[in-house]
Amino acid sequence: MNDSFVHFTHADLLSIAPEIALLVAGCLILLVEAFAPALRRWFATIALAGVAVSLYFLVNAPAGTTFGGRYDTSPLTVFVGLFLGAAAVLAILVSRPYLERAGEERGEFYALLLWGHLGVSLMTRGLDLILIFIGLETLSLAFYVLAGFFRRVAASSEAGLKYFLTGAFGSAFTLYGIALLFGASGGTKLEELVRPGLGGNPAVAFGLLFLLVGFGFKMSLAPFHAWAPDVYQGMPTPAVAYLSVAPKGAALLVLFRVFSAVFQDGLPDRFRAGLAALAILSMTLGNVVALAQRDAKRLLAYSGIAQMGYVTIALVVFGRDALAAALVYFCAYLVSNAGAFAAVSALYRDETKAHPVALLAGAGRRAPFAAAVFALCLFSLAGIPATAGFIGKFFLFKAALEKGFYALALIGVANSLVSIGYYLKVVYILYMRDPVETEAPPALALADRLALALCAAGILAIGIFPSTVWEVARHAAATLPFAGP
Amino acid sequence: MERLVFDAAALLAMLFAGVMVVSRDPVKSVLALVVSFFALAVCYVMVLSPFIAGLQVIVYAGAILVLFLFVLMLLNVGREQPDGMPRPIQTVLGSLAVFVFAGLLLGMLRASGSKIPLLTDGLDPVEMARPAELARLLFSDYLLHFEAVSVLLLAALVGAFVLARREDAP
Amino acid sequence: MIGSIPLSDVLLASGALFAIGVAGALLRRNAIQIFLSIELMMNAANLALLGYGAALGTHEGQIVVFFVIAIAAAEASVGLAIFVALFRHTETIDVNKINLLKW
Amino acid sequence: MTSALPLWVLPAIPLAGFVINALLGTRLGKSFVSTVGVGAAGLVTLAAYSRLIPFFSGTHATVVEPVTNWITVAGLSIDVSFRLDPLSALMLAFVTFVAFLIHVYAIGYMHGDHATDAGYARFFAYLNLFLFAMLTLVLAESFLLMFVGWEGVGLCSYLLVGYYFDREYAAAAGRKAFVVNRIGDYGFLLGMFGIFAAFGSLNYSEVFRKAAEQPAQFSPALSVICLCLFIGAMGKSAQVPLYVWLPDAMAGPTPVSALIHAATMVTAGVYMLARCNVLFRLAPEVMLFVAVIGCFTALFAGTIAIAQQDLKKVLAYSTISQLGYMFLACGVGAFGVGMFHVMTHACFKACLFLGAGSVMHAMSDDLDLRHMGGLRAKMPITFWTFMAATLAISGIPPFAGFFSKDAILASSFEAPGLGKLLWFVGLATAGLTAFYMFRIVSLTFYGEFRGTKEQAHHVHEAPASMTFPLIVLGLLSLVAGWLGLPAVFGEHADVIGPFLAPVFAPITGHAAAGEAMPHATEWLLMAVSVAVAASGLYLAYVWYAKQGGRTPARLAASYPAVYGLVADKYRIDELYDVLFVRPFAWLARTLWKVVDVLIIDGFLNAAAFLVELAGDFLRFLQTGNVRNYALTFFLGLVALLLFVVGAI
Amino acid sequence: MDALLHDHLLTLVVFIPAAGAALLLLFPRSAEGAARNLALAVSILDLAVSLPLWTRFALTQEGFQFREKLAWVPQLGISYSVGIDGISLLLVLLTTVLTPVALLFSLTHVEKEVRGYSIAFLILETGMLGSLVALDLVLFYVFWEVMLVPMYFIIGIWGGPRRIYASMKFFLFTMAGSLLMFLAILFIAIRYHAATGLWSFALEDVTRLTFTGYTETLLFFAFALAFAIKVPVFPVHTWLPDAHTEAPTAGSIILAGVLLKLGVYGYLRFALPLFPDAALRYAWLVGLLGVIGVVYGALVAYAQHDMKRVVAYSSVSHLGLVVVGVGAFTTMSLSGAVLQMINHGLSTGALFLLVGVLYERRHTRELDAYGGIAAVVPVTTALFLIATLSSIGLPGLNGFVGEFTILLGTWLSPHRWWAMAAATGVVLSAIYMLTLVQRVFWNPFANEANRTLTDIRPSEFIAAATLVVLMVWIGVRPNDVLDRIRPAVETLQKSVAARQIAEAGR
Repeated sequence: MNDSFVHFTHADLLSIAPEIALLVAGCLILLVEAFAPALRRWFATIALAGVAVSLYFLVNAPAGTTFGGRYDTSPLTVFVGLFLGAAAVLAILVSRPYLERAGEERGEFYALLLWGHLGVSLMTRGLDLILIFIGLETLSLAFYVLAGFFRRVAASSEAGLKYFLTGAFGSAFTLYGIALLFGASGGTKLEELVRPGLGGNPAVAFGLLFLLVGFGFKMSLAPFHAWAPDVYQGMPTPAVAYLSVAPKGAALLVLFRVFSAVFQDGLPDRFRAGLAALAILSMTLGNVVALAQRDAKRLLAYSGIAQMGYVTIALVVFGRDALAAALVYFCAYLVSNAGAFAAVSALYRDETKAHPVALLAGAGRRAPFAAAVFALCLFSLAGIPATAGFIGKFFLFKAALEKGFYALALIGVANSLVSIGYYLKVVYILYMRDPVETEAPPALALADRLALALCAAGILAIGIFPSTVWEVARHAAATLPFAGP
Repeated sequence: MERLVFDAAALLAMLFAGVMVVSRDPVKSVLALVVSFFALAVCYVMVLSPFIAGLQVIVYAGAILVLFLFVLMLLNVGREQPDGMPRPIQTVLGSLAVFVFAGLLLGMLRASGSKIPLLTDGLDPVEMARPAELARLLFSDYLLHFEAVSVLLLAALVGAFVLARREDAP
Repeated sequence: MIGSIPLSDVLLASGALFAIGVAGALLRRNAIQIFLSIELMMNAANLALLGYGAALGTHEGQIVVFFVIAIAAAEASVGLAIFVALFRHTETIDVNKINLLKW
Repeated sequence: MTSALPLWVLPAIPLAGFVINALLGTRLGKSFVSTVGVGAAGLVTLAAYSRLIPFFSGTHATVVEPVTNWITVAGLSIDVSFRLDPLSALMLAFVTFVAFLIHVYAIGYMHGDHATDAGYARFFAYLNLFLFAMLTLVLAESFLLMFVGWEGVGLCSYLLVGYYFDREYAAAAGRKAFVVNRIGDYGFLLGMFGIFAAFGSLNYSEVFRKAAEQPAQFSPALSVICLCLFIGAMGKSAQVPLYVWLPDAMAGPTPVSALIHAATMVTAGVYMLARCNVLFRLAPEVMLFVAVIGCFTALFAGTIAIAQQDLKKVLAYSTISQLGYMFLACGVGAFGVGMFHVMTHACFKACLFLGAGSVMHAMSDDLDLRHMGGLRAKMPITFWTFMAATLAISGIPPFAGFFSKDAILASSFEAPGLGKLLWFVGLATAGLTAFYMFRIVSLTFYGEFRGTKEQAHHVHEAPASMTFPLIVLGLLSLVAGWLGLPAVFGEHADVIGPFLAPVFAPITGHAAAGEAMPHATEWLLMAVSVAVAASGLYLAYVWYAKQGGRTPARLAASYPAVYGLVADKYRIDELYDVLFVRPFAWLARTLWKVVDVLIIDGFLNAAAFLVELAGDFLRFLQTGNVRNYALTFFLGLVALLLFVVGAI
Repeated sequence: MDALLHDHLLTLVVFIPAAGAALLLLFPRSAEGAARNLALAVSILDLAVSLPLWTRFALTQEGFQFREKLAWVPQLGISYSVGIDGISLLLVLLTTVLTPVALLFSLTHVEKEVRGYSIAFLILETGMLGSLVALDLVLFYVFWEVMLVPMYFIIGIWGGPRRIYASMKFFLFTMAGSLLMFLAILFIAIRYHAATGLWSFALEDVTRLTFTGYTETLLFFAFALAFAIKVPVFPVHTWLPDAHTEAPTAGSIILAGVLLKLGVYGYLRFALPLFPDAALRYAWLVGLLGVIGVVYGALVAYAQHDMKRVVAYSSVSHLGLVVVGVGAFTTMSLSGAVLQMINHGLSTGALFLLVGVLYERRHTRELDAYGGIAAVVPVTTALFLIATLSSIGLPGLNGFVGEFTILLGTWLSPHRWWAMAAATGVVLSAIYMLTLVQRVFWNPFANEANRTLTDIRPSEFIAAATLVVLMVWIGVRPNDVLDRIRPAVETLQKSVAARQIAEAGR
């Protein structure tokens, strides 16, 4: 019992300064929209500034925990925060020209994006199940709305509905899982999960599995993936660029945290096998079905499902090194996947219609830069060396092989081969098919150009000089709290 | 005695939950759920959470479900009509899975909670039910959560505004 | 004595409600009814939380439920807004008929 | 010897000629080309004789002149070095000379052939290239260098046979020549591998020295090696069963037939056997095989020659037949005699071919014997030289062929084992030879002209550039044999045998050739062979020159099957077509269409297709109905629960 | 500058083309002529820079020369480690020669997207050179895969009618092999780490590892499959005819000239030293597949009626012979195999080039569309004939020396029958190549459309003549090349032998 009713220290404030910055930036945008609509061209700038300030505070926050051990400011969260921030920056950059083209340049889009980002941030930094859940819900609510943002477009509204219904369904399981874990551990803090024998409790097993499906849903891990293609297709592309990257990373981190808190001595065999099954199913289903896709965004959705299959291998392998590998993988995935969506956003003229891949025919000539970056992103997703994607797979498979998961690694590479089929198909359409559309596309906006350039630079930088990102990721992963030795 | 009340309320809640699920008429569904939530509120009281029970009645049954009802009326959604397209896979697989799931879950819950009475170590039930303690926690240990929820509500507000606003609004 | 309610009763009730909610979510076609079922699932979780909280003698269960109710309210507002927005296009909220996006 | 021309200059001269003509010939015109081409041949002849004359008059000591190292890898070290010993000297002597004559002849021939500038340049360039290769072959000091020449002459043969590349049969014949030769080369290659494996070297000096010193050690390996080498020789020297290319090779210009396919290249096989005599003598079973093949080829080709209507074809089969003789000689161990026949054959067969070329020009490129007749009067020089060569090949004394052929027959008669049989077959072949040779002489030069009016009008004697070589070769057909008179003419009558003897020095521990046969036997044998030849000659004269071919026509009509078979060359080409060519093509096509396309690609495409198909089906799981999504989600959860928790 | 040239020669050679490609990126897309000339200039510059490798190469020195080693990912011991021995020296030079030749040919024939084409080619060159000089497994793998991408574009954008199928097949086939190799590389490094506590992917380190039989076999096959597909060895060769046929001429030149060699090169450089036991245990398989390749490739080549397919299958046959030489593993056969790689690069490069000369004029590669054109295009005919003769191993030209040393070396190994079987290639190659020559250049003039064929142009002639000169040079003076191969081959054999002794002692 303290004297003051409200406990609040300076460190606490500093630690949530990044989130406050995001919140403020979002509010500022709304205020500008309400009172100075003429300044709408500055929305993106304000949003970027908000993210920048948030990242500044994030990086400068003292390492440790705050709010009585409920909030994490360790290097791990800094790393993940930077990753999320990068995704947000890319999404915002792409949003500006995208919304302009769509004639929907509204402040709410940015505000919701920022607040969704805030939610993800809470997910990754919260060391308390309920805080994680609140973060998850903040993210979800913001993105339910973003999915249906184009109210004029039926597909967008439908995406909103589907995302909402499945998302709420998944959240209910997450919540029930939290309840079970709470019942078994007596608290909502993750540290309370660190208790000998807890792993053998059936209620805990149920709770963990509920959490797994809830966060697996966010990761679009098969068989919890079904929403992703539809939602990606209907959702405004910049939001997809964010949604397809950041929450997935956050969800995996949460799973890592919870599982390593409960299972101090490594994953039980059944869990490992179950996770491996999810990984294999996800890779295989994602890749095989992606082969049959005709819509660029759906294709990328399935590709994302497959990619999550790969990265789940890290969870199977378990341990800090595996987490480091997953972090590197996510960095690679960020630049490649966000880049791909940025390219999709830049390459299609009509934002409100479908995005058939066939329409990209001849894009290599019409929009050489965007097409080149798109191709680079696809090669990276396919894991061709000298790109970031290769580095991601390199560390991932290394981690798997080190722990003796040979079959998983083999299935992984076999799947890579399948995936090349559809990645190359897109490249083929970009460069080798005669165009159906003869009209020259609008000149690439500066922001698009910047986003694409950033992604390309990221892909090549990670691909060619991976040692920095690996070192940082390893350092970050070493601070995973509550994990066993 | 308490157990009897609790069980009766719980059964009632389940019963009306069942009605809610079975009913083809969404309005009836909502109303059934209102009843179910009232019964749940009773259960909440029985598990030493009168404050939450109040919230349940006020917020859930009173506000949220009314909102549902309102939207139903607004959209003028009628009874669910059979569309002549039976979906046996969904129905059969779904039911089957629910049964398996319920079996597993209930089995586990029964085993994990059967021997434990509520408040075994003789804590004061009155103390448990006092909202002041809740408030204290809310503004100390759960301060961050509280703030986070405010953001969530803000986002929901803006979101609902975005989606439901009139088309000609800027 | 109030302590005479065994935890298992609470949990079983909660589990049953959850299962009923799942069944509703899977078997109903009306989006609003599906959403209602999901609300029921969340309430089932709430009941479990309260039961656990009481059994453990902590207020945390109630705190969590407090937040959940707030979240549920927010979710309801957004969800219903989405339904309304979609209804303008489709004139229905029967999810069997909402399948523009598929394959 | 210090001032002597190095041996490497000899092949270098025609090589230079080739390079100049190949690069510049087309642009600088025919007279330039002839100057360079014939000049190179003349120069190399002079150069060769500048080495040969001192050699003949000297001690006949073997000279080896290393030039440079060519290939060094692991244990293999191949020097480019040239060897002058009696054997190569003999070859060098007639190869350069005959080649020079044919170059001269070719000037006139190719002018008459209305060759374009490019074609003319090409022709002479190839001829020079051939000379280069042939000299390399002859002068090489190692098997590998010989192989270089060996393949080189094969290449030139291919190029020159296909000289008229726009005629399909010529192009096909060129290819056939090369391919069949390559089959032989396969044997040669394996033989070389065997030699290297056994002796650790490919140099003649080393290999032969080791073989001669330790015969017992190498003998077992040598059977296979020699057999392989002989396969090489079979290909190059057109022995059964690899003879089929040579008749077709007549599609080339006639000087080519004379030079390559009669006088020089085709005898390379015999030369190789003679060169390797040390090895072959250590493999007696192979020797026997060589003799039998040679003997059979001689008879077999002789019979075919009887029924051919194409002048050059007859000559081609006669060449095969004569080559058979040479192998017979080698097979019975009379390598020197074989080489002697090589030399005489070069003279008279070159003469015959050149005569045929002359006739061919006169007949406007018509070679059908049925259209000729009575050319004796219009082409006297051609006739007389042709006649001289015919008498030589028929073995009528004192023409060249008599001595060499008689020596072969005598050697085989002496040979143990099958010797008498070989002798008898050889004798019969001699009769055949005389018969078919006189048949063509009769048909060509005697009787009435049977061609068209235009042809008759056109018939003329060849220009001087063509008749000059004819005359020289005609004379040689008479005198060349005198170098190797049989022992009955005196102790030192045989010049060539003792000259070559060092090459065929006996191997220690192996019996040298048996006792010289009694003079009486020798006389008798000579008489028999002369009689047989003369009767063949007479019969042909009577049948074809006197009766105008009535009897043979009647005979042919009485035994149509036999005649048809012989006239169709025993349908060996057709047999090979059925046995090898078609199955080869079939196999090739089948492997491609079945193994490549159907099985391998089919499997892969099917795999890819199945994966895609799976995708096409699985995508329909994504029904668009959100309830289904919730169901899959839930089913996933239930499955996980069953799997993970169900086990606890 | 001198120091740069001296200490970083290999780096320069490898990255000059990439730098050129980067430079080209700055060009406007419309500057086609400039792009073309710049690409050619860059490749010639690279050739010039690579020549000192030849002259400064120390003939007697064992091991790698021109070494450079920089840490790349120090935590995992991945290094930028490059160096060459005789084998890579020759292949590097082959690459730097063939790239300008291919680009020179392209000067007149590539019309669309010249800039992109030039960029792809230069990146491809960097990829090839990089894989030839890399002495670190990861570095090698990176370059190895990087090659695929530009080649995919070259086939897919500038290729023939079935280019899409061909490029996809090429990519997937090659990728299928190399992915397993990727896992194997990781596994090796992990084993090395387990054994020494250090991370390293450097060849010199990981070759010190020994594996148990079963593991070694699996790893060996993972590597061997990747290389076998690239070679290609029967039965994983079917990508090659399609890729070769559909690629633009310059692409075919590079594919046949260099890319295929990388398979054999990889086997020699990595698979053999890393897994000597498995390699020798399965030498029978290597030899058998090589022999099958020789015969099968030749037979199927005979059945083709597309000029490029004939040449493509001839590559299967010729590379089969190289594989036989590798499998026999005698000094002589190995030297021959390396030499034959160069030879095949030159002769097949020239053949593809000359087929390209005809194709660019007539836009068909069907044999039946030609016939008797020797009179119309005499110079092309002559060059084609020389290339053919080189290809079928006529003494005096380069092909013979390689063939002979391989076959003789194999004969001297315990596998005499391989030599016997593979030597049939001598006959078979003559059959299909001469049939090709006959049907295209000889025979009666068949098609009036060919009347207007123009003979080879100066730029094409220079490209082809360069190759012909090299063919003659190697044919006449093979020692220049063999001398450089010898130490490398001997080192390779020694290392394998040493490993075997170590194994036996274990």
